[in-house]
Amino acid sequence: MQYSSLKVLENREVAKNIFKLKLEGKYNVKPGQFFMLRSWEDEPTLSRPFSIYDKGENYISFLYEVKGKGTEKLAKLKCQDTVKVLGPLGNGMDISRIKGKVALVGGGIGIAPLFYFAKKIEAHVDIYFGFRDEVYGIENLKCKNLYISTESGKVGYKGYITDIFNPFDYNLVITCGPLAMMKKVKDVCKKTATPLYLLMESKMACGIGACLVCTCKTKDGMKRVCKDGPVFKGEEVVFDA
Amino acid sequence: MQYSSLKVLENREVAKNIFKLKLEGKYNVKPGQFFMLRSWEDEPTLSRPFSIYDKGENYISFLYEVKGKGTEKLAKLKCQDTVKVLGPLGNGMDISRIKGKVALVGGGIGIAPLFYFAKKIEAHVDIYFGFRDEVYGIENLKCKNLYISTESGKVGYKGYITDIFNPFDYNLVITCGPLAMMKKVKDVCKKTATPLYLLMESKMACGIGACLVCTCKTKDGMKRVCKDGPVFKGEEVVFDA
Amino acid sequence: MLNISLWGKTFKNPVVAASGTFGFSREYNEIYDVSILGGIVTKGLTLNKREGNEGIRCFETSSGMLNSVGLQNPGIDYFIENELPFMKTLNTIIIANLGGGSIEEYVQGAEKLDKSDVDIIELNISCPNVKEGGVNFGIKSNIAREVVKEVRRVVKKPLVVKLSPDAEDIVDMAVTCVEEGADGVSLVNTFKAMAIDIYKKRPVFKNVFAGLSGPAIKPIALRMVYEVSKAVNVPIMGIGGIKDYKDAIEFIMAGASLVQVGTANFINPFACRDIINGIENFLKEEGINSINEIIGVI
Amino acid sequence: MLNISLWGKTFKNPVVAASGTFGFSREYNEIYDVSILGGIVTKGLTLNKREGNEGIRCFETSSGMLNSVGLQNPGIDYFIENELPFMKTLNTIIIANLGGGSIEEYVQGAEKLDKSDVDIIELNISCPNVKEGGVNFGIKSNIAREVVKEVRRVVKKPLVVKLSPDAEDIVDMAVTCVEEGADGVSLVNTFKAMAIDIYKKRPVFKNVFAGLSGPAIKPIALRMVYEVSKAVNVPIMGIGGIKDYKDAIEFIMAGASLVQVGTANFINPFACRDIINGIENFLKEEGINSINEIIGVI
Ligand SMILES: Cc1cc2nc3c(=O)[nH]c(=O)nc-3n(C[C@H](O)[C@H](O)[C@H](O)COP(=O)(O)OP(=O)(O)OC[C@H]3O[C@@H](n4cnc5c(N)ncnc54)[C@H](O)[C@@H]3O)c2cc1C
Ligand SMILES: Cc1cc2nc3c(=O)[nH]c(=O)nc-3n(C[C@H](O)[C@H](O)[C@H](O)COP(=O)(O)OP(=O)(O)OC[C@H]3O[C@@H](n4cnc5c(N)ncnc54)[C@H](O)[C@@H]3O)c2cc1C
Ligand SMILES: Cc1cc2nc3c(=O)[nH]c(=O)nc-3n(C[C@H](O)[C@H](O)[C@H](O)COP(=O)(O)O)c2cc1C
Ligand SMILES: Cc1cc2nc3c(=O)[nH]c(=O)nc-3n(C[C@H](O)[C@H](O)[C@H](O)COP(=O)(O)O)c2cc1C
Ligand code: FES
Ligand code: FES
Repeated sequence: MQYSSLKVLENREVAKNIFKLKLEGKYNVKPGQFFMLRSWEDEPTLSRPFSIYDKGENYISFLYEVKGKGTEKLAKLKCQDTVKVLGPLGNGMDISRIKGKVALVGGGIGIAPLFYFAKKIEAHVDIYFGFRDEVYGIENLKCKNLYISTESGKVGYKGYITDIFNPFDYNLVITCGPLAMMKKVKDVCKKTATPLYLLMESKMACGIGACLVCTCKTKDGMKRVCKDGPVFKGEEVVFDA
Repeated sequence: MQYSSLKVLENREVAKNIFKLKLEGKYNVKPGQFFMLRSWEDEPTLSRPFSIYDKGENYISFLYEVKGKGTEKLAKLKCQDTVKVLGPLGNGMDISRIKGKVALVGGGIGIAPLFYFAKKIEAHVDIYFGFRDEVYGIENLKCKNLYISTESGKVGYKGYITDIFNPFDYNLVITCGPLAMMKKVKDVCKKTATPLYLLMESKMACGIGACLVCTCKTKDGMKRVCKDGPVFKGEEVVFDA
Repeated sequence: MLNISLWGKTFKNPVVAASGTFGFSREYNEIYDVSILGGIVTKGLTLNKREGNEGIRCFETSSGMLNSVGLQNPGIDYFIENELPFMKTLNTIIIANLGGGSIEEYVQGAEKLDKSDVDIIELNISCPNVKEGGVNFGIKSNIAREVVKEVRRVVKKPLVVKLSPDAEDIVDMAVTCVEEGADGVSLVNTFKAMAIDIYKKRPVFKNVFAGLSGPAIKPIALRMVYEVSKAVNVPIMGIGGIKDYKDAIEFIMAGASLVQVGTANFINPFACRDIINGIENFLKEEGINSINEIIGVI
Repeated sequence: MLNISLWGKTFKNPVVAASGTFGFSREYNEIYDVSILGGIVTKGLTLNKREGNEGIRCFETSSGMLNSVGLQNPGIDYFIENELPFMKTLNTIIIANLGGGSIEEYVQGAEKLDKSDVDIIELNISCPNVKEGGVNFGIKSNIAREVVKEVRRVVKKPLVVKLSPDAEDIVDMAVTCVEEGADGVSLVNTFKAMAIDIYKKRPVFKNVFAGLSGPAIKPIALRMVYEVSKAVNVPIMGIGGIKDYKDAIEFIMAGASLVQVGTANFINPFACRDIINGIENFLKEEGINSINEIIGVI
């Protein structure tokens, strides 16, 4: 983990309100890990967490959706600007632990971390990505089978990705996206007893496990998404009503 | 007075830490008037006052020194960016009231408003500008006599401009600069009984006369620099010890 | 849908310009037509003209500002003669903010304002009591009680008491004011705060302390409004760091019938106007028919 | 030049990491060597393990944040066994922050900590008193008095009481704590505040209220430190919104011997380190030989 100022190599709008940010830097990163980013001085007060989307020899990249103040400021970044970056953070997953036939189920911007999972295990992975309307972030995505759904019907299956996803065939499922989607995935995986990993989200302050504001309820008590997660076992997480 | 978003036509560093900012807009402005500028959202909380430095048919321009947070943000402006601008503000001076031989005595960035005075009354004005080291803001400056001093001796007289300024010859003196300089100018003008106008500075919040935080002590009580000033008669202002 | 009727008056919307930040409304009226406002509170008025404080009066802090104006104002007689007539030409509710350094001064000021054309009197009890060596009237409920009681005696117009967040117990303070006949409370005034010039090794302000306002204080002010609204059943004007319609709606949901906007006017001269429009849009988008439906829904 | 000797201990500089923002220091130690700090305050500890609050625990505000962690901690025994040994390997002063829901709980926790290897105990009295239906121990001096008295009885180590800015009278509160034997006071804790989700029409936090920290509160915290420093003659740890060396020096000039840095660690993970360096440079540039020369110069 290190705290550095990285140079922007690219910051491009790849779909409406969806940007790809490429920063110069050499890192060892596991899929599911994230970085705290900050391209501003005072406001907003806190830095923002973003999952590793892709990485190369000399760069790391992120895929982000513009939601509020922080991402609006990121969206203004130009080449050569610098961003303060803390990371890599979180547990992430040892790829060696990922065996057999794997399904990655992502919804919306939740696909961002899954891209890097796919890259690492492309040989034995099927992908299920659901979008609202526009499809993004799948450039250079390699996998055995790619299933796409859009709520608008613009591309692929018209409806939710969970409508067409069946865990039965898989040895492992990894999911990231809106809470409602992840709950649904958890439910179906329970029925088929398929091992599941969830990538949880939470508002973060320190990002490194020191402040306890980012907790998620688990069977073993409150756990820190930033340190004990963001990758949690499906059966571990307790979803509130 | 109006509140508008103006487009940046130019924002150029003309000397170390001194920038010229040109904004697109049509305004009627009197010399000595100023605008409240803001090119940021939240921080710093308050907008910043800057005197009219020059104006053309379709633009207004400012000359500013980078001092703190606000001016640092202004310095980052690029062409086509927008700035929120409130003004013109303050009393300014009716040029018709400026008669006879006039001396403009400026120190440092205090020369900014005097440039526009000079432009309006170039036929009968002498200029005394003092700088620390570098000389700036005098491009296209027209006047009868131009006296320059630098503390470092880099250009012109080595020392303070007040060392070489004598109000005796003038019907009117207008001054703007560091407090110590303006006090000195006031003292010498008192001796020669030369009418004097001072351009006062004060931290501002509203900029339009509503909040009373920018007051300056005068013989007739506390007056608002932003509304009753920034141009004050020499004899009016009470300098605290 | 933004109309609110209080104290026999109709506010066309809940947005009121806060005392001391809007002068006597002439200046902002040059930027936009301030008649669109629900109401306007005057600069703090005292019986006699005051020059206010010397030295620096303003200092910026993170998302806020400190002010030490010190009640500079032309006096109530001058106000009634020279400022009020103009304000009465505006189509909005005029609220006179009354300050003072002693109970007698408050009472005499209140008498004059009560006879004038102002619609409402807002009693600012966060003034230092000159008789008690500068101790603030607004800290202890029993001291505030005396001021409110005496002022109420002479005021027939609606009387709103403006509370200081430095009160020892803001809820008890509000309850006390209502017990003594306040028709409403407004809160909060600025927080007692300070800044130090580390190079000069001395406080930035001559008076050492100054009042903190602006977005920085909003979360605390909102909490206070919420707590007070649970304890009193008079209308509340919510104040403190409101900078946009979202902030305004938070205060309204917390129990404020009206909101006052102060420092935000400096951040954005159109702040009040933008907040009014923002509230209206919010209500439409959320399918709420009247602002009254969300006052104190929390 | 940054050394400060207090309570028979030497702090290598006045910068201390604030409770709850620095965990048990393991995490920040991965980013930089935290032994450079003057001291480290642990996350608030209670006699028994606590899970803390459910629901959202963090919300951002202008130049600040609200938190509602609710004293999640592994309990004092676990701390002493599993965290303290690591902390003791650091070359810095370790301060245990003690919370509790009743006087007995405080006392039992204090007894354990007093027997442990921590250097100093910081008693956090801004906890809700579970016995009195959640009323905060830190609001009224006479309630705080009881806690401090009982804890003091069992603590031989230096005992610092951490004050809440919501105290009715912060100066009286500090004086009371010192009367009951506090060796120092630290202030301020977070301000009681709130936020509302206007779309869901309900408070953001399950507990309604949460604690405000960060640069927003600095001017108020600084004022409180200044006022308290004029009233007590024990060392003070100044806390509240300190984000850079200038803020730290303001607190020191206002009377704090040490400063604690909390939220700023989130804004800049190197905040404490940068503040230490900044103070040193400031002293050099201003020709000041020792930090001790400027403590309370205002
Ligand atoms: C481990 C982790 C990894 C992540 N990875 C990614 C990623 O790869 N890509 C990505 O795009 N995102 C990712 N996120 C999410 C991302 O961090 C957030 O979207 C981002 O922090 C939003 O910041 P913002 O300032 O733009 O929006 P904010 O202003 O923080 O707002 C975020 C959301 O909250 C709502 N909101 C804000 N204020 C209020 C209010 N007062 N009342 C009600 N609602 C409000 C907004 O409407 C918005 O939808 C990740 C999060 C975590 C925890
Ligand atoms: C009517 C009027 C007209 C003006 N016209 C011009 C003009 O034409 N050109 C121009 O350059 N300027 C002009 N000024 C001055 C200009 O407004 C200020 O320089 C500007 O507001 C500085 O803003 P800032 O945010 O950059 O600096 P700030 O951060 O506000 O700092 C300004 C100064 O205060 C000091 N300071 C800041 N914080 C502290 C602290 N905590 N403790 C001690 N000292 C501190 C800084 O060192 C700095 O020197 C004018 C001012 C007025 C009132
Ligand atoms: C410059 C200034 C002057 C003020 N003068 C007064 C005053 O005369 N009387 C008063 O009751 N409040 C006064 N206030 C307090 C405001 O009315 C308001 O209560 C406070 O600023 C908090 O609201 P805000 O955060 O929206 O500014 C003043 C505030 C400022 C910033
Ligand atoms: C996330 C978080 C957790 C905190 N936990 C504690 C705690 O357990 N005990 C305590 O005494 N103070 C706690 N505090 C208060 C801080 O120690 C500090 O007093 C307060 O945040 C003000 O300082 P700051 O503005 O520098 O953050 C916590 C603050 C934050 C932000
Ligand atoms: S964000 Fe601080 S513990 Fe997770
Ligand atoms: S800045 Fe408000 S009166 Fe001058």
